[in-house]
Amino acid sequence: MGEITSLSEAVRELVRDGDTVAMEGFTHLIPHAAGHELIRQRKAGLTLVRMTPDLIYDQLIGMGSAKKLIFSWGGNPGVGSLHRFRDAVEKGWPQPLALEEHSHAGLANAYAAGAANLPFAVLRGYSGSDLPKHNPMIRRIRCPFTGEDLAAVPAIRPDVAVIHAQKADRKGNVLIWGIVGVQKEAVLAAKRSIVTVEEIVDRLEAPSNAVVLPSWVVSAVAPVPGGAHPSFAQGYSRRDNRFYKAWDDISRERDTFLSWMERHVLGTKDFAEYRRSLEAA
Amino acid sequence: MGEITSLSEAVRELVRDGDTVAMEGFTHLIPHAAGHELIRQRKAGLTLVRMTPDLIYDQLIGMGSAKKLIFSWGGNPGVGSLHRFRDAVEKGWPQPLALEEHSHAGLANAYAAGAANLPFAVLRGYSGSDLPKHNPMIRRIRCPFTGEDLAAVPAIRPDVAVIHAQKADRKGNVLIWGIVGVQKEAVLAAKRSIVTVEEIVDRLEAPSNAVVLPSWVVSAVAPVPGGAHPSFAQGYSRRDNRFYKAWDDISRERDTFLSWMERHVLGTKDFAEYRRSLEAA
Amino acid sequence: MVDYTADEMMTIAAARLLKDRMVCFVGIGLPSAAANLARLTHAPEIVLIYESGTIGTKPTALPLSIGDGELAETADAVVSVPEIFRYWLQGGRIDVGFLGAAQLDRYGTLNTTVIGDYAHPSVRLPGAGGAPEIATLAGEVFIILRHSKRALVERLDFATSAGLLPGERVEGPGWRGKGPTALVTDLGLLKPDLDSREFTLASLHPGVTLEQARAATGWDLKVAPGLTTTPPPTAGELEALRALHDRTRRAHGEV
Amino acid sequence: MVDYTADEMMTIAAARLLKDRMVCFVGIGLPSAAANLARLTHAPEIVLIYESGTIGTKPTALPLSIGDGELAETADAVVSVPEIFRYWLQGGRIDVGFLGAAQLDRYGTLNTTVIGDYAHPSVRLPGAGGAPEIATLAGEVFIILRHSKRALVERLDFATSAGLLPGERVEGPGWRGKGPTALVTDLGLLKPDLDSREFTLASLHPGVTLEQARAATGWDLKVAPGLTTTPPPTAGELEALRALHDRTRRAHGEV
Repeated sequence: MGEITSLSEAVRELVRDGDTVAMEGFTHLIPHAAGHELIRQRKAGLTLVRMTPDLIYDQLIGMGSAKKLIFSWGGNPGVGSLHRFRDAVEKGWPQPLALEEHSHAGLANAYAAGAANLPFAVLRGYSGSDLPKHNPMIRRIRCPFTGEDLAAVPAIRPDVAVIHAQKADRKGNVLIWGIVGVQKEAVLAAKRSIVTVEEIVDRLEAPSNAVVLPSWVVSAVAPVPGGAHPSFAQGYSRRDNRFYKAWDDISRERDTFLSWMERHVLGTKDFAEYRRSLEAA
Repeated sequence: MGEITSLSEAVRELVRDGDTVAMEGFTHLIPHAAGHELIRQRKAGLTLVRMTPDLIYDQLIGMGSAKKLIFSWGGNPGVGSLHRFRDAVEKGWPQPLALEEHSHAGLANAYAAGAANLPFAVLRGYSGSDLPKHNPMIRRIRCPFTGEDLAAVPAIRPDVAVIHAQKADRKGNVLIWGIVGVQKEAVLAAKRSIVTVEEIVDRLEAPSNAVVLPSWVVSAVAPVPGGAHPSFAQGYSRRDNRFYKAWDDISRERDTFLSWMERHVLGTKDFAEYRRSLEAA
Repeated sequence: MVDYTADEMMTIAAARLLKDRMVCFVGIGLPSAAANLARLTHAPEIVLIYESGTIGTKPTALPLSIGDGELAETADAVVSVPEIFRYWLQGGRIDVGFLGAAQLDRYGTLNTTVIGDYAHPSVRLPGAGGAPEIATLAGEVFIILRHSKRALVERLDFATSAGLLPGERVEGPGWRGKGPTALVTDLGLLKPDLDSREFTLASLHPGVTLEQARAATGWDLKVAPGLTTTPPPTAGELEALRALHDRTRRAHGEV
Repeated sequence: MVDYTADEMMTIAAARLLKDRMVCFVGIGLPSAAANLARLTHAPEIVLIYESGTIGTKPTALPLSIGDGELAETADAVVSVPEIFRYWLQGGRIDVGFLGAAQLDRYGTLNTTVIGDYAHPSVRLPGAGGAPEIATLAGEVFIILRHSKRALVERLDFATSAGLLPGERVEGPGWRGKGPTALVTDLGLLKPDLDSREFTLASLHPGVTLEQARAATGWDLKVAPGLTTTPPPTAGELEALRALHDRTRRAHGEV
């Protein structure tokens, strides 16, 4: 319960081949360091859940870790395509990728239902969209009071949720601030959870009503300063927009992607070494 | 839109006879000053909604303002009965009071559904309770994915929500902290809203992710320092537990209740004068 | 041997049921006193949650209301009331729900709603509050109330929250936990018989006789196999409880 | 007369559609540029909401992503993503949803999902994001994209979010708003014909001919009664837009 450990240890202990894994962080606080560790440890057969797959899942998909993706928007924010995601969907490389596709509203509600231990969520959604034709997990439900017809989606209940946060105290209580996305819901919806943090402090000094995850709802906490890069941690780092743009070239072709992953991820033992290898590049 | 005005003006403009009114605040930040103003202005035929009716509704019920109560726990916290509430239910004095009774979970979910513009809320609730036998607004619904049977309650959509908060800025943006209850949901679920505040400040200085109601979702903001008394405003005042105990005697008999209300509420022009009349007593 | 009151014995016996690191959803009044006594004695890492949205709260004095300021000021997190019921109680994160009651029957069904007919009650009680969902969604439920024929009754006028009936399966719709598993009174400790589901006398507090307990129970009270006597309060338990009550009186301006 | 690009005219024409104090749910990219230009010129009190949960945000530079830090730092409130979609968009608090798109048809139906067959697409696009609910739950929807036969198409491969079809009633299930009411391109402004529901040419930007617009449209583009010419950018509009883009380039380390 909120045990403070190393990221490699946490991933070894808590992530199993074939798991459903939700690595969340809505543009802010994306757990890239944890994504790299899943790749280093060659986790396979994963069902990946994430509203915005971003570079973190482009890397996992390109390295063949994923058999299925549950998502709602899969682009490189402000840049364009996720080439590895497209290659998997369009050409089945390195392996076919099954899709369960939602809107942001649908997936956000599905996480909230999971956190609330409900089997489904109700929303005014998907009207006039073709998504329900291709996703049998989007159904309709009738209001027992007004008779209104609404959309329903099943709760997301991951085996493991992985997030990055600003701070934890020595007991493993976690504080997140700024754009908090669906991270709290992802952790509360999951059976197990890993939180990487910028720093471990003696006292959280959380303001009243801040987003705090008590240590007893978190499985493992691992300090990884800068662990969201190229995403950012408000109060600690800025988004590396240059890297997001550079990724467009790195990931466009299979061979340049593979050699980059070889050199900077598989070729490094942890995130600190990865960051140094980037500076050296 | 978050217009800064006087409480008497706000109540005159925004609360109409026969309205459904939700005056929220979960022990903390109960809008007592606003309750008194409804009594002074002789608002009548109201449907009152509140999880914990507390003294504020004991007073409105005893003064004959309410025809119906939607609630989930009607006691004097830490003391015992609400005598005016009991007298209305047990003896129909001063007039009969229709009840729509829920559990806390049911009513909290109903407010959340109202804020989300959904017609109903789904919860795991009321199992084995007799409440559904007496409240036709508690129904069952089947999960379209698992077939599970769950409880459903209709959304709460008040005509007016009334709350007390710590601060507003000059534009009418409102900041609440500490025990925040269901106030945000009540305001977002309502057609109109009144917020009394401890003070108006130049800058809210709200911490990240604080509970802030932007001025454009609030109808009127009225400064009423101490306006929650005998409840409290964290950072400004402490709960007046002595008054909660004194209320047990004041409210036990109809005549002592009426003369107290005459002297301290109807006999005063505003909350400041009410507070002075209490000190004089 | 130290002197103590029946209420002190009741609160101390209830506190002993709570283990360290348990996550406990606490009702106001007697449950709150017992839960905080446990936290101040043998269970320093117990997580206390009140329905006002305060998680991991550590008050120095007992709250008079569920929403006293100190609950928020000493909490690890303060969330909204919809969230506490949706993500935390319904979320299945509560080990023990600790409830008081006005009345209960032999199955641990509680009544805090009405005495008499619902539409025309002789006594209108406060109502359900969090009880219906706490009773069914917490891992198990402890109940604490003073022992009397008016409290432990043969038949309830209203079932506010569910007890477990004979043969009822806790996997039934809406159930997550074991339901009521312990009833602590000022006379003794009652536990449900696993077959009949009926609360039976497991232990008598020192100096209390079986006859007293039977006389104060509205149903034909059965005795559990191996009826024991509750160990009396230790000096440490009494000291902690009395210090807590002293701080509480001072905090609420009663001295 | 000042010189300007077609993109500048498009962004300025889009910004002019926004009125002060409107509550606008803003997509990233072109919509974000137009919305912030409006805020920096004629609509200082406009409320900009991004799906990252930032409410009333006032960035000095355009965000490259929906979740740039400055959006949170300058917001009146920052809420969770479930809350922004449940309490704010679905809550019916949005006057205008401002969207970009890869493709749309004459009814304002958008496709950001696939080119080709869904199961075996020739081009896999990013997907829906917030569009399906923004299109139906905002009071009305403005769309901005560059005019071309590949963007304004006769037939969509996939309907990501709904347009309003002939005779479709906006009170239909799931609908709250008017649906798409304006389409701004680098060639002109299109508005739906109230009978046919089809987007028709309402105004051409200065120097653009009707033939150019028709040639760049995948369907047989009709002209609205009283076709006008878009007033050219004012010096003030251009200055504000260029200063915004300069600040943006600096903020994102491009200069």
